[in-house]
Amino acid sequence: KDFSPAIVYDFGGKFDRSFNQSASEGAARFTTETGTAVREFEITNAAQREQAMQQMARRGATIIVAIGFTQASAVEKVAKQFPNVMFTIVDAVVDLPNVQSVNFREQESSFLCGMAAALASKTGKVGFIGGMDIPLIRKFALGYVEGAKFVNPSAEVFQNMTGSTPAAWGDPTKGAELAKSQFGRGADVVFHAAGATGIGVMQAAKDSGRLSIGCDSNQDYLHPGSVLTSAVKRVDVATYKAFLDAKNGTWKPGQIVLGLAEQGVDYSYDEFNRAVLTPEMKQKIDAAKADIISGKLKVSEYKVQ
Amino acid sequence: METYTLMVLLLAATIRVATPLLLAALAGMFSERAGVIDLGLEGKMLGAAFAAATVATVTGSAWLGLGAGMVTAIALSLLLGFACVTYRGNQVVAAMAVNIMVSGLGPTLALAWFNLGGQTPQLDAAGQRFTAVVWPWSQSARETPFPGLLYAELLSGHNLVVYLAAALVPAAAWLLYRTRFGLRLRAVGENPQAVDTAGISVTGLRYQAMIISGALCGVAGSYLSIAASSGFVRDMTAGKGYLALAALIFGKWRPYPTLAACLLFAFTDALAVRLQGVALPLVGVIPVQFILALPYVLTVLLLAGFVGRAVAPRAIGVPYSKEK
Amino acid sequence: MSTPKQLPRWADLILLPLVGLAAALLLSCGVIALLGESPWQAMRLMVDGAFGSQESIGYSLFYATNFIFTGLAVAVAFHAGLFNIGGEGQAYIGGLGAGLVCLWLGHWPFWAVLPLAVMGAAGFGAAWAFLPGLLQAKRGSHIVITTIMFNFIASALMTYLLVNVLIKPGQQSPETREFGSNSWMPFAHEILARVGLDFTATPLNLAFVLALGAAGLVWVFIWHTRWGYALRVVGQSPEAAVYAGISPSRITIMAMLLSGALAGGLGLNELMGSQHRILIDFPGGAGFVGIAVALMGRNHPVGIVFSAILFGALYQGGSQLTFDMPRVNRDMVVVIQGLVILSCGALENMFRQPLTALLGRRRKSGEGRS
Amino acid sequence: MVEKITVLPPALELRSISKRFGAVQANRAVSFQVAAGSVHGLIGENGAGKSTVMNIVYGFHRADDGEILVNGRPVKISSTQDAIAAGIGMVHQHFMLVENFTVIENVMLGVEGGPLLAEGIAKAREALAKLGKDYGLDVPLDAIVGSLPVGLQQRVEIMKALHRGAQILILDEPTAVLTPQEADQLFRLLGRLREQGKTVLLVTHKLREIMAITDRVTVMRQGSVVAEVETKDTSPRELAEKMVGRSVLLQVQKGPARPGAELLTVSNLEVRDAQGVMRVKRVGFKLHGGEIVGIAGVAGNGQSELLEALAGMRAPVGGEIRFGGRDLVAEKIDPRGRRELGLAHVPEDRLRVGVVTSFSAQENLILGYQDHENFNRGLLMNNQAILEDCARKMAAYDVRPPQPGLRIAAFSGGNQQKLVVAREVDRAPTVLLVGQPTRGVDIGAIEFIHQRLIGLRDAGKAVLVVSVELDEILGLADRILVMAGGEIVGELSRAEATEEKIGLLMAGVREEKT
Ligand SMILES: Nc1ncnc2c1ncn2[C@@H]1O[C@H](COP(=O)(O)OP(=O)(O)OP(=O)(O)O)[C@@H](O)[C@H]1O
Ligand SMILES: Nc1ncnc2c1ncn2[C@@H]1O[C@H](COP(=O)(O)OP(=O)(O)OP(=O)(O)O)[C@@H](O)[C@H]1O
Ligand SMILES: [Mg+2]
Ligand SMILES: [Mg+2]
Repeated sequence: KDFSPAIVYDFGGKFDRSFNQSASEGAARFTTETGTAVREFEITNAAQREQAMQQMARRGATIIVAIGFTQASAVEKVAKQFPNVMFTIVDAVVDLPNVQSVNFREQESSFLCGMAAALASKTGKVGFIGGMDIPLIRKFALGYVEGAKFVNPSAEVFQNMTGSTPAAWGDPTKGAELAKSQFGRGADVVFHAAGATGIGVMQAAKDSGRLSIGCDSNQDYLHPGSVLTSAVKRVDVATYKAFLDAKNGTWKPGQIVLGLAEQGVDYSYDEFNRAVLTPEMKQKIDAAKADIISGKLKVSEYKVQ
Repeated sequence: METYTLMVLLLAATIRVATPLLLAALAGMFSERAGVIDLGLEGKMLGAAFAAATVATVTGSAWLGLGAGMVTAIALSLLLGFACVTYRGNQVVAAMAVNIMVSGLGPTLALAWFNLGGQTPQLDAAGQRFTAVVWPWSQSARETPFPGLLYAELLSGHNLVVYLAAALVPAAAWLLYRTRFGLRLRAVGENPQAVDTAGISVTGLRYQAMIISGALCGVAGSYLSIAASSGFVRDMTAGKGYLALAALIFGKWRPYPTLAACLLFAFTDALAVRLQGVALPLVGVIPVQFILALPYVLTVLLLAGFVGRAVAPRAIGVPYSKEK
Repeated sequence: MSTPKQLPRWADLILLPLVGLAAALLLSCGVIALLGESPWQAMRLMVDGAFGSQESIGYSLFYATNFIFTGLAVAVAFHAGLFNIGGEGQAYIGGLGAGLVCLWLGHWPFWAVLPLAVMGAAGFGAAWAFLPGLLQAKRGSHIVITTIMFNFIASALMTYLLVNVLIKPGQQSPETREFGSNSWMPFAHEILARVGLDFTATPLNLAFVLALGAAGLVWVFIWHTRWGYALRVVGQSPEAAVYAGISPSRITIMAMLLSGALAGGLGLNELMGSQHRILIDFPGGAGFVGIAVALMGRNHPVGIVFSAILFGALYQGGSQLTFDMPRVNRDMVVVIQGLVILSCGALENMFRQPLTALLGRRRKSGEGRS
Repeated sequence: MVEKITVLPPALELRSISKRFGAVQANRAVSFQVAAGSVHGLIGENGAGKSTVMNIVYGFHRADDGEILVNGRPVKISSTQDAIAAGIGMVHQHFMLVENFTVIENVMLGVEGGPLLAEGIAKAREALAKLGKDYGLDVPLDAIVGSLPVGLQQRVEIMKALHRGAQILILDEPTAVLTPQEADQLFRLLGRLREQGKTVLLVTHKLREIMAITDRVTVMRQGSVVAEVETKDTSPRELAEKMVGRSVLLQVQKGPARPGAELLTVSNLEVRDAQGVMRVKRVGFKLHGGEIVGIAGVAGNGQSELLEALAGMRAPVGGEIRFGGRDLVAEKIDPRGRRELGLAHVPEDRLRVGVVTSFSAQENLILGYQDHENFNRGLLMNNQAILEDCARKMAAYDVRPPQPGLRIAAFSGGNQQKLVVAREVDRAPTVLLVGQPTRGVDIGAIEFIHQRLIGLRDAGKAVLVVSVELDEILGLADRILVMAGGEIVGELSRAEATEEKIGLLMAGVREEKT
């Protein structure tokens, strides 16, 4: 039987300049490297998740990658119906013999970004802008705050959420406004975890001569010299690896948690931000990174009680 | 001192947030004064935002982008006119249709043309966007809180569209109350028969109003994609068109009160941003969702309480026909 | 509306919407061609995707169930002269009502949970429509604006509840725990299996029957009860209503309550029937689609059922289209919907005039209600 | 004079104008001439097609066929603009004014004289002052039109036409809203216009006016011209017969009234309108069984509000309405409750209030009685009973066509009114309130409706008739109350009432209470 990979993106769609996009890059890499096309689907309503996975399975998909925590219940259902199909879900845990759950310790990379922010800040005030107030975003926020305080215990962190409808992930105007508001209060570095809204955040930072921190994929290239770093979450690697393992027969079910140690999350450092992320900063951040990897430094994780 | 600075900054934010609202509300004022309910503000703005970003990307000129935004919004406005004025269709339904269609069409075309999903490429190069116009001596003026800070934050440092919007309020008032066109426009929304018997074309006037409405929506939409942010993102109007309409009603279809309403909504929004996560006396930290809902709650309260029965232009919503 | 020349009733009810639909699809074909795909192929995929198999039929009808509820909601308000754009928010909150019942009483037998869940959905939906109705009736606040605002407020409230209160502990996704399986709506394939029929597993469930029942009740209510009569009088002429001793403000509130209750029905299908948990943004725009559905269905329950099925098919066929045609993305389906609303709703007079000329040599005078 | 007319071409000539609205042939080959410098009357029953033909002349409607000549030259009038350019002005039956504009803004609309208002206003002010002097048209230029009394609004309309340089002035039913005295003023104004060489075309269905002021008169019936005569050569009776097409009774036939017990007592009633203006001021009167009481007055003097308050459609701010031993005001009894107590109401504005135009006749015949047990069976409505009830009433009241399922909008005005009267009268209410019983109704139906009202009176019930048609009040009422400025300014028995006396009272000239 032919090897046939498939992927289901979440509401944001595969071009959300965030983790769906990152996943699609992983899929694209797999396609270019192996020449095997990946069947894709972007959902528009809740019922489509299940339908899309079922259809993919029925049409002979060997492995289905589901992006995003909202897909958990659909994966659970469909995986039971198709025990011979491999499923990989990102950002959630589904405990079934044919499901691989990939999760990230986002708090670790955002901790490093919080450090970078506090190190770069001249005012001791830094900002965080989230899309919607949901656990995942709180997870980012919590790590960020800890990182900032780790560097500067008296650091002030302003936090804002964009909205409470899914429109919150795609409102760059509001993002820009939130950033400007935080700048007005004295913040000079701002970290976004808000999908396309973040584009506005980063633009505002550029326009106001402040620094921003990207999220999910490496966004340093967007405004060289204005983006301090990015909290990178290698959904692309996870996706790519899931496909590749499945193709090579090395795919295994069970839980995979990717943190700094596994290079599943990281902060970015490249030619675009070399000018702003100074060697001293980098040195301090790298030290903390090593401590986190070695377990010397514990970053707390937001838990829904 | 702290509160003074805070107020100044809040007001500066208010101005920025109010700009697209104001432009859209003024747009709505023209069409509604002519007797056409304009729920289509949202779609027209969105269409303009898309066109402006696209053309600015391709040509590298913000001005051409603005022009394209205006042309697109005017075209959508004319489509509404075609449905509502010429074919006397239901105005609310036509507007909803246009809003839905545009919300799909923008991302579809963006995907086809740029292959970046529902978005246009980031506008980066100089001249592709309207950026802040910094007035002379703003930087040094900032040192002296009063009036320096006011000057630097409130007057200076906005983009061109903001100043344009501000200038449009007196311009709109002048057009509406001091010109022949304004007189006729106000008349056609009150009693189209009177206009018709006076030998003036009701249809013609309504189309003119739709064109003006389109042009203003075009500016509003362009503001979103090539001034306030840098590119088009799907559904980036995020309900601003509806909020503008509420402001228009709250402003009783008059330019200056509408300006005040827009400023009030914007101020609430700016304040809501400040209140996120802040512990308030007595109530403590209010959950962010409720703070985010504040402008909407305020709108409802205002409509319910202070505005009471706003008297709309009398002929609004009723397609005109001689032979009724 | 008493245009001198009139279309025969059958043409007005059936032919005109079909012509509008055809025009919308033709335009859509144009856009699809622009995208470099074959329109013919696309239309075939859509039709096949909507009705070509048991699965597609099941999904089409599943979506249609949502649209029947929201379409009826819009129509009832419309008969009272109100434009309820708040179906989305009312469905959201209505679903909360149904969901809470299922969460608390999910272990009860289904026959005991169902009526309570229906009451929960209707009650919560109605409650969310009450305030806009009241403000319209007593303060004259523009119902179009207030219902739009209430959609936003509903979103905020639900996000708050799902993130802070109802979320299943230890979970990322802002959704509740799964309802007790007793409270799940029986699926169509389960019901059919019991009578020995084989049907592919789809989310289509008992709520479809409830929706049809709601349509029937609305029909009886609007045209065969004194309250429906009063509601129509208010919608047609508030002055005549006052003359007849019918209080327009009371009817306004009643109509909005009813409208909200019907919108709440969406939760029965989407949550109890398919998702089995409350999750963020589950109405997914069905409240807005309801406007188009009601319009195309001429605000008549029978018409609404048919146009809901049409829109359900558009949804399902559209998702099939995006599945099989990579260059046609999900937004294209939104464009098609917009075009359908435009040509069937707003531009219907454009088609009416030539149609009337075509058909209307001899005008049949004398029609009952319209 | 006579010579001049023969020399000059007619100011306006219509040749074979036809117009059809769907099934209705509103004008059928209408031809007539209007001599320059004359006042020409156009008369016909409601629905005869008078307004339609005038709207065609004014370019508001387009004729299907025919030709229009102005001063002997054919002109193509395809829009209002063309008509204005040809020197034609029109004062419509329903005023075409923007109510929240000032007088001067209304007059300027369409002839602003430049893209900016300021200079135009100055020029218009000058021109209007001159017009005012020439014709004695005195109007406060800066007043908001909506706040002016109708008489003044009409002058604004006339000013509008004159300001646009009208040589031919068409007035469509100008006196319907005026007191007899105001009407006389208007006629004097028309006289002055004629002296200045303008041509006036007066559309009306009131014979008195035709006889009083016109030089020549054209009679229309069912869309066609049926006669054209010199006014001095004709008589009211002849004109009436030409209008209707048969001999008519200009007088209502009825026996003497036999007033019985007091059925309805109103005291100190005060009512505000929707804008909060006090429209009814401390009104009190009694209704007895077996009498018809008429309320006369110029439209807009509180009669409508009074009627609505009595019917329960509008809450009074003070006073009492005692009926059947109850105080309707204090108990806040709604129209439905009042109907149950035996107080029925035929409203003034039939189309807007009395019926739901999109409903069938059968549905309209339960309006106000929708909760009645006869029409309901448990939770559901009893459609069979409703249908039978409607069919029976249609037969009894000679409604044509007798189709209960037909939409009410498809019935003629007279038949619509018969349906409303059937609904309200058939139940033999103790007291019947009737507003404008025959507005927009042809003579045949008028006779029928009047007979029904008299029948109710003779059965010992009380009828209160509000009408702006003095003839109707004088014909029907046994006792007449006159309202002006929201008050009852006089009460006259039928015997002592004359048109002049009532007219004076209507104009607000008070005399000693009788
Ligand atoms: N716009 C219209 N659409 C359809 N029918 C019309 C229209 N205007 C007039 N009619 C019909 O044409 C006929 C002539 O109406 P018209 O208004 O000219 O009569 P009229 O003589 O002015 O009557 P009235 O004394 O009531 O003013 C009537 O039967 C009327 O119903
Ligand atoms: N909107 C309409 N739809 C269908 N038929 C209509 C409509 N309006 C008027 N008619 C028809 O046109 C005819 C003329 O209407 P109109 O009101 O002018 O009658 P009329 O001559 O004034 O009669 P009446 O003396 O009874 O008032 C009516 O018999 C009616 O059947
Ligand atoms: Mg007339
Ligand atoms: Mg008539």
